[in-house]
Amino acid sequence: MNAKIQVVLCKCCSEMPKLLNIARLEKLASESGNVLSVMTLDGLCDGKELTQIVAEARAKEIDRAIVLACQKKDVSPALIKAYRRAGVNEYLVGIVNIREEVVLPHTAEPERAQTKAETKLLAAIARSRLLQPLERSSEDMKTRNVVIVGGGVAGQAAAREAAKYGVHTIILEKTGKSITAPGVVMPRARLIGGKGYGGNFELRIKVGESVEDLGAASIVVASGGGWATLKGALAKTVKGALPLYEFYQKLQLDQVPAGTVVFMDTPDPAGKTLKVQDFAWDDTLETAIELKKKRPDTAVFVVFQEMRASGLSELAYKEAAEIGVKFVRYDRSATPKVDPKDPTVLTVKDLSQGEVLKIKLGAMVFASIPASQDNQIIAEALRIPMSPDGGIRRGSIQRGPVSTPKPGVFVCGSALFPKSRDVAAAEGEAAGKMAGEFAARGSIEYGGIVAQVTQEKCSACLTCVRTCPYEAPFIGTATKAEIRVQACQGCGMCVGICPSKAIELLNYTDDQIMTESKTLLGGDF
Amino acid sequence: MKAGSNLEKVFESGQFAVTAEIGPPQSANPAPLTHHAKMLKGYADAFNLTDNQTAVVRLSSIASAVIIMREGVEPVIQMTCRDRNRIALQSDLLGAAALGVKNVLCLTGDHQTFGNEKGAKNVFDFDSIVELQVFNQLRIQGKQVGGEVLKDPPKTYLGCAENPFATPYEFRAFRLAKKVVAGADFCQTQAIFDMDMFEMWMDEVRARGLDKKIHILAGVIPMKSAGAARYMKNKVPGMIVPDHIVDRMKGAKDAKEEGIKLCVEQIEHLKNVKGVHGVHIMAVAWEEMVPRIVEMAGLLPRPNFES
Amino acid sequence: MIVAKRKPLNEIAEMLAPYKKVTIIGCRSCVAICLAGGEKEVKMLVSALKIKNKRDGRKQQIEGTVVERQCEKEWVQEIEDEILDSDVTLSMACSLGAQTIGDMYPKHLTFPGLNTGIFGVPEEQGVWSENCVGCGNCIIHTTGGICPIARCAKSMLNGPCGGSANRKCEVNLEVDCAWSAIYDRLKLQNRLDLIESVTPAKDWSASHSGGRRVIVREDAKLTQHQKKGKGVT
Amino acid sequence: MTEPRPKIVGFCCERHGMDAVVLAARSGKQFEVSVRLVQVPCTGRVDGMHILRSLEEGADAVFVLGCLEKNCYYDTGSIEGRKRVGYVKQMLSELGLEKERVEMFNAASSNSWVFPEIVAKMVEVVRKFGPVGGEKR
Repeated sequence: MNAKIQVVLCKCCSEMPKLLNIARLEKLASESGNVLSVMTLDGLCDGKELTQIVAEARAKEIDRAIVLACQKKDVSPALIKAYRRAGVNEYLVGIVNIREEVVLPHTAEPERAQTKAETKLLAAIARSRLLQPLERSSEDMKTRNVVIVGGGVAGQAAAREAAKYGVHTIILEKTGKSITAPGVVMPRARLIGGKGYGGNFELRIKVGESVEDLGAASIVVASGGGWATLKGALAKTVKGALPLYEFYQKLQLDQVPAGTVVFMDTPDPAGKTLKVQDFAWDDTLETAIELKKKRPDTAVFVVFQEMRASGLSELAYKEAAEIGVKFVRYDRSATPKVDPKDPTVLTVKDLSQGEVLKIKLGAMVFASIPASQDNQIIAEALRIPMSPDGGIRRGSIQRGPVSTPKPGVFVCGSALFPKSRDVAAAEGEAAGKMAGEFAARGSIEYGGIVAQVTQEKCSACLTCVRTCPYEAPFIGTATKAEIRVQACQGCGMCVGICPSKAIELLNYTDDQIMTESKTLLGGDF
Repeated sequence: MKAGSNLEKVFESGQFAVTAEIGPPQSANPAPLTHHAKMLKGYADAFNLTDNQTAVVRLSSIASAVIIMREGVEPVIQMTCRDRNRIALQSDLLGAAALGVKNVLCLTGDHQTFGNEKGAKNVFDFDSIVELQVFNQLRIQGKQVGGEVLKDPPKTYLGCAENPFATPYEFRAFRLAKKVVAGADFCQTQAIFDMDMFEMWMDEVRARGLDKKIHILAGVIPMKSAGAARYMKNKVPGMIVPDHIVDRMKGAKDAKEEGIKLCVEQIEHLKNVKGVHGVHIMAVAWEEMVPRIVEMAGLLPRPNFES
Repeated sequence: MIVAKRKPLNEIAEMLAPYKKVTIIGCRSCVAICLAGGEKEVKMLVSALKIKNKRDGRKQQIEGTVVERQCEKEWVQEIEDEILDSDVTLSMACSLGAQTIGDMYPKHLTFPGLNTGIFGVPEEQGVWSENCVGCGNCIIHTTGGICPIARCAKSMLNGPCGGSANRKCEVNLEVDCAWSAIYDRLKLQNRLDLIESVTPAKDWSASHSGGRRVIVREDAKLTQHQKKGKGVT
Repeated sequence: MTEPRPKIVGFCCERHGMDAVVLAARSGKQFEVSVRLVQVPCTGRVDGMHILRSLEEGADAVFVLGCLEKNCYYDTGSIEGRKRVGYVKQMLSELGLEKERVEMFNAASSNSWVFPEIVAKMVEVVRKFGPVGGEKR
C-alpha cells in the first residue's frame, strides 16, 4: 500500500479542543500506517490555513487526505480547491464530520466522545487507503436548445427567462394560437418521444402531421392544466356544466346564459379524484362578484364543502355575501345531486341551515381543474414520474422547486398541479432560469462517483436497468450491463440491488463501506 | 335406449324430469344414505351421488350408489377427473356398470384446494369433455382411449354439468355443444337464480339446436337464510345471485319458508322455459325438503315404468 | 428461466446445524436472475447464518462462493477444493445444481438452499409466473399462445371450467382464468374455430409421467473416440 | 470505560439524512454517544449485506436513514433503502432473531428532532433485546 495520507484536524472555531483531546487524536493519527502528515488548524474556513495544508501536502508528496472538521458541504469546495493545488485528487479528500457527529451532540461525555472521534478517525484512514483517484470528464452539448413544452403563461415566462442566458428557446405549442415569446414558437407541435440525458436530449416531436427530431440541452415542461376538461358525475349529468375558466371568458364576452348560476367546488363531490385548488376559491369569488354586479337580478349560489378563503379573498367572501351571493355548504354524507331524468335541478342539503334546496339551474360552474391529459404522454416520452393527481412529479426539493427527478428536465405551472396565473408565471420564470443556465453551460460534466460494471459477473438480468431512475444502466453489445456515465448520478441503487454483485459504485464499494463499518465496530464504545 | 335407466325413460317418454342430490357421508356409515333413500323415494327420478364434492373426502359415490339402489332408488354417480387417471376412470366405469349403475355424470371436479386434503396431488389426466368422449367411445364401440376393444362394453347414460353463469358467458352454450358432440345425453346446470341470464343462455342453446340433442335439467337450490344467499353471491365462484333475491331473503319473516317458496316459484318458471326438460334440485344438507318442493311445484306423482 | 425461492432460513439453519464446516455455493445463472441464489444472496446468507450462530453460541465455519452455472460439471469442478474441504455443501442453485454437485461427489453431503419452483416468466421485477410445465408436447399454437396445461389449475384441454368468474380462476381469484384468456386471444385472432371441436385425451407420455426424461441431440454428442481424445472417460 | 453501551450503526444518506443529523447537532440536541454513522450517497446504495455484516461484526442494532420517500434526492432511492431493510428484517425473523434490531428511517433536512428520536428508539431496542451474542452488557 503506497497511500500517503495527510490528516488535518480543524479546531472548528475552537469548539473541538473544549471537548476532545487534540493531542491524543494527533498521536493516533501519526501512529497509523500510511499517515505521513498530521496537522491541526484553528479553522479551515480561513484561507491562510489552507495555504499551510497545501505547502505541507506538497512537501510530503501527499496523495490523499482526511479532514476532521464539520459538515462536508461547508468545508468542501475551498478545501478541494486547495488540495487540487497540491495535486491531490478531489475524490481522495475525505471529510469526517467531527463537529456535528461528535463535538456538538456529546458535550456531557467527553471520554466517550474522544473514543468515538478516535474510532471515526481510524475508520476514515482505513477507508481512505482503499480509495482510488477518480476523474471527471465532460461532453459538449450538441445544441443550445431549451425546449419548452407548452406555450401558456408558464411556458412563455420560461422562454423569456431562459433566453436571457443566450440559449435558443423553442416552444412547442399544441394549439395554433399565436404566442409572443423569444426564440422559436412551433404551433401545433407536441412532444411524443425522447431519449438521451441532461445536456443532450434527442426529442421526437409531432408538428401538424409530420414527425421530426429535435435536439435539446434542457427541457421545460409547461403543459398546463386540463382547463377545458371536466370530469365527474355532475359534469356528465348537467347540460350547462362549465369549467370556471371558460365561464369567466363567457362572462367577459357577455355570453353567460340566463337563469340561476351555481358555482360549485367539484363535479365529483363524492369522489376523491378531484381536489379543489386553493386559488380556485379566489377566482370563484371574484367571478361570482363580477357576475352579480353585472346582472344583479341573477340568483348566484356558491356550493362548497370546505372553503379556504384567506387573506384578501376573505374580503371577497364578505363582499359577495353582502351583494347577495348565497353560500351553501354540504358534506360528503349528503352530496349535491342532479337527477339524470331532470338535469336542470340541483338538490343540495344546506348544512348550516339544515334545509334541502332545489335549485333550478341556468348554468353550473365548477372550480376544480383536472390535470392536463397531455402530462401522461409527456411523462412517458421523457420517462419522468407522475404524481397521483395526474401532474408531473417534482424532484427532491434539494434539486430545486421546479426540478423533476431527471437532471435537465424542469417543470412549472399547472403541469405540476393546477394553479393561478401568477404562480404559474413565477414558476415559469424559475424553470426558465434553471433550464437556461443548464443549457448555457455548453457541456455536461460527468464521471467521478459513478457505477461500474464487472462484466464477467453480470448475468444481464436487467434488474439494474429496471431499477435506475436515470436510465444509466443498459445492456450493451456484449449482452452485459454497461453504465451510461453521462446519465449516472452516483446514487448506487443499481449497486445495492444487483443480484450478482457485478456493479460497484466507485469510492463507495462494498469493501470500502464495510471496512468503514467494521473499523467503527472494532473500536471502544 | 342407451342404458335403459329410469331417468332415460322419463326423458324418452317426453315427461318433465326431476333429479335431486344425496350427499354421501363423511364416514363409513351407510345409514344416512339409506335414510335419505327411504325418505326421498318416489320424489325424483334419479339421485346424484356426489364424488368427494368440493374435494372433501366422503364415502365413495359408486359405493353410495349401490347402497341407495338396495332401497329401490336410482342413482346418478358423479365421476370427477381430479382423483383418477384414465386407467381408474375407465375401470370404475366398468365396475359401476357391472354393479347396475346406469347414470354417470362426467365432471372435471373442484380443485383440491377447496377441500380438506389441500396437500393432495391432483390428476386431471382428463377434463370433463375428454371424459365424456372417452366414456362415449367405450359404451358405443367398446373401445378404450388407448385403443383396446372390450368384449362387453358398459351400458351407461351419460350426463354432464354446465354453468351458464361462468365467464366467458358467450362461450358457455358453445361449450355445451362440445359436450353434446363428446356424447352427453343430459345436462344438469349450475343453480339458477338469475332467470334473465339463464334465459339468455337458453336462447343461445336453442339457437344452436342443442335443446333437441340434449336433455337439460335446470338446477335449483332452496336457500335456508339470507346469509346463504349472500354467501353464494359473494363466495361461490361462477354463481350469480341477484340482489333482489338476497333482499327478498333478508326481508322474509321466516327465511326457510321463503327459501322453499322461492325455489318452487323458480321451478314453476323453469317448467315453461322452452328446451328445459327437467329440474335438478340441490338441497345441500337439506334433503328432507325435497318432497315438499316437488309436491308444491306440482311435479307429483313421478312416472313409474316398473309395472 | 428456472425460478426458485430461498428456503426459510430456519429450515436452512436447522439442516446445517450439525456440521462444522459449511460451503454455500451460489449460481450466476437463472437463480441469480430470479434473485434467489446469486452472489448477493449467498453473501447475505453467510452473514445471516453467522449472526444466528453468534446468537446460539455455535461454532461453525461458513464460506460462500459462486459458480457460473452449477448444473454444469465443468464449472463445479473449478471449486472442487471448496466443496470437498467442507462437511456439507449448501447449494443456492436450483435442484439441478444441487444434484450436479451431489452426483459429482457422491460421498459428500449436498443440501438444497432453495426450493426450485417453476419455469417462470418475469411479469415485472420481482414477479415470476408459471407459464410452462414442460409437458414435452407443446400445443400453444392451437390455444392462442397460452398454455392451458401450465396456466389452468386443472390443466383442462376443453376449458374453462364452471368456476371461472369474472375471468378469474376459482382456485385463486387473483389469477386470470387461462381458458378465458385463450378464448379472448383466439377471438381477437379470429380463430375461435380452433376450440370448437373436442380436444381429445392428451398423450402425457412425453411429460414427466413417461418417466425421467432425457433429451438427446445425437449430432452434438461426443463419440467415444472424441471423448478419449479429450482425455475424458 | 465504565458500563458498556449499545453498539448502534447507522447508514446515513448524505442528502436529507446527513442534513437532519447536522441540524440536530447544530440545534443543540444531544443523543446517545455510541451511535456510529457510515455515510452513503443514497440509502439505495445500502445492501442488505452491509446491515447483516454490521450485526455480525458486533452491532446490536443497525438503522438506515434516508430522505423522505416523496422527497428523495435520487427520486426512488429511499424506497429502495426501505425494501432492503425489509428484506433483512424478514431474514432475521426467519432465523428467530429480533427484526426490530434493524430499522429504516426517513428524515427531512429541516427536522431537527428526528435524528435524536431515531437514536433513542434504537437505544430502546438494544435495551430491550441486549446484544446479539447473548451475554448481557
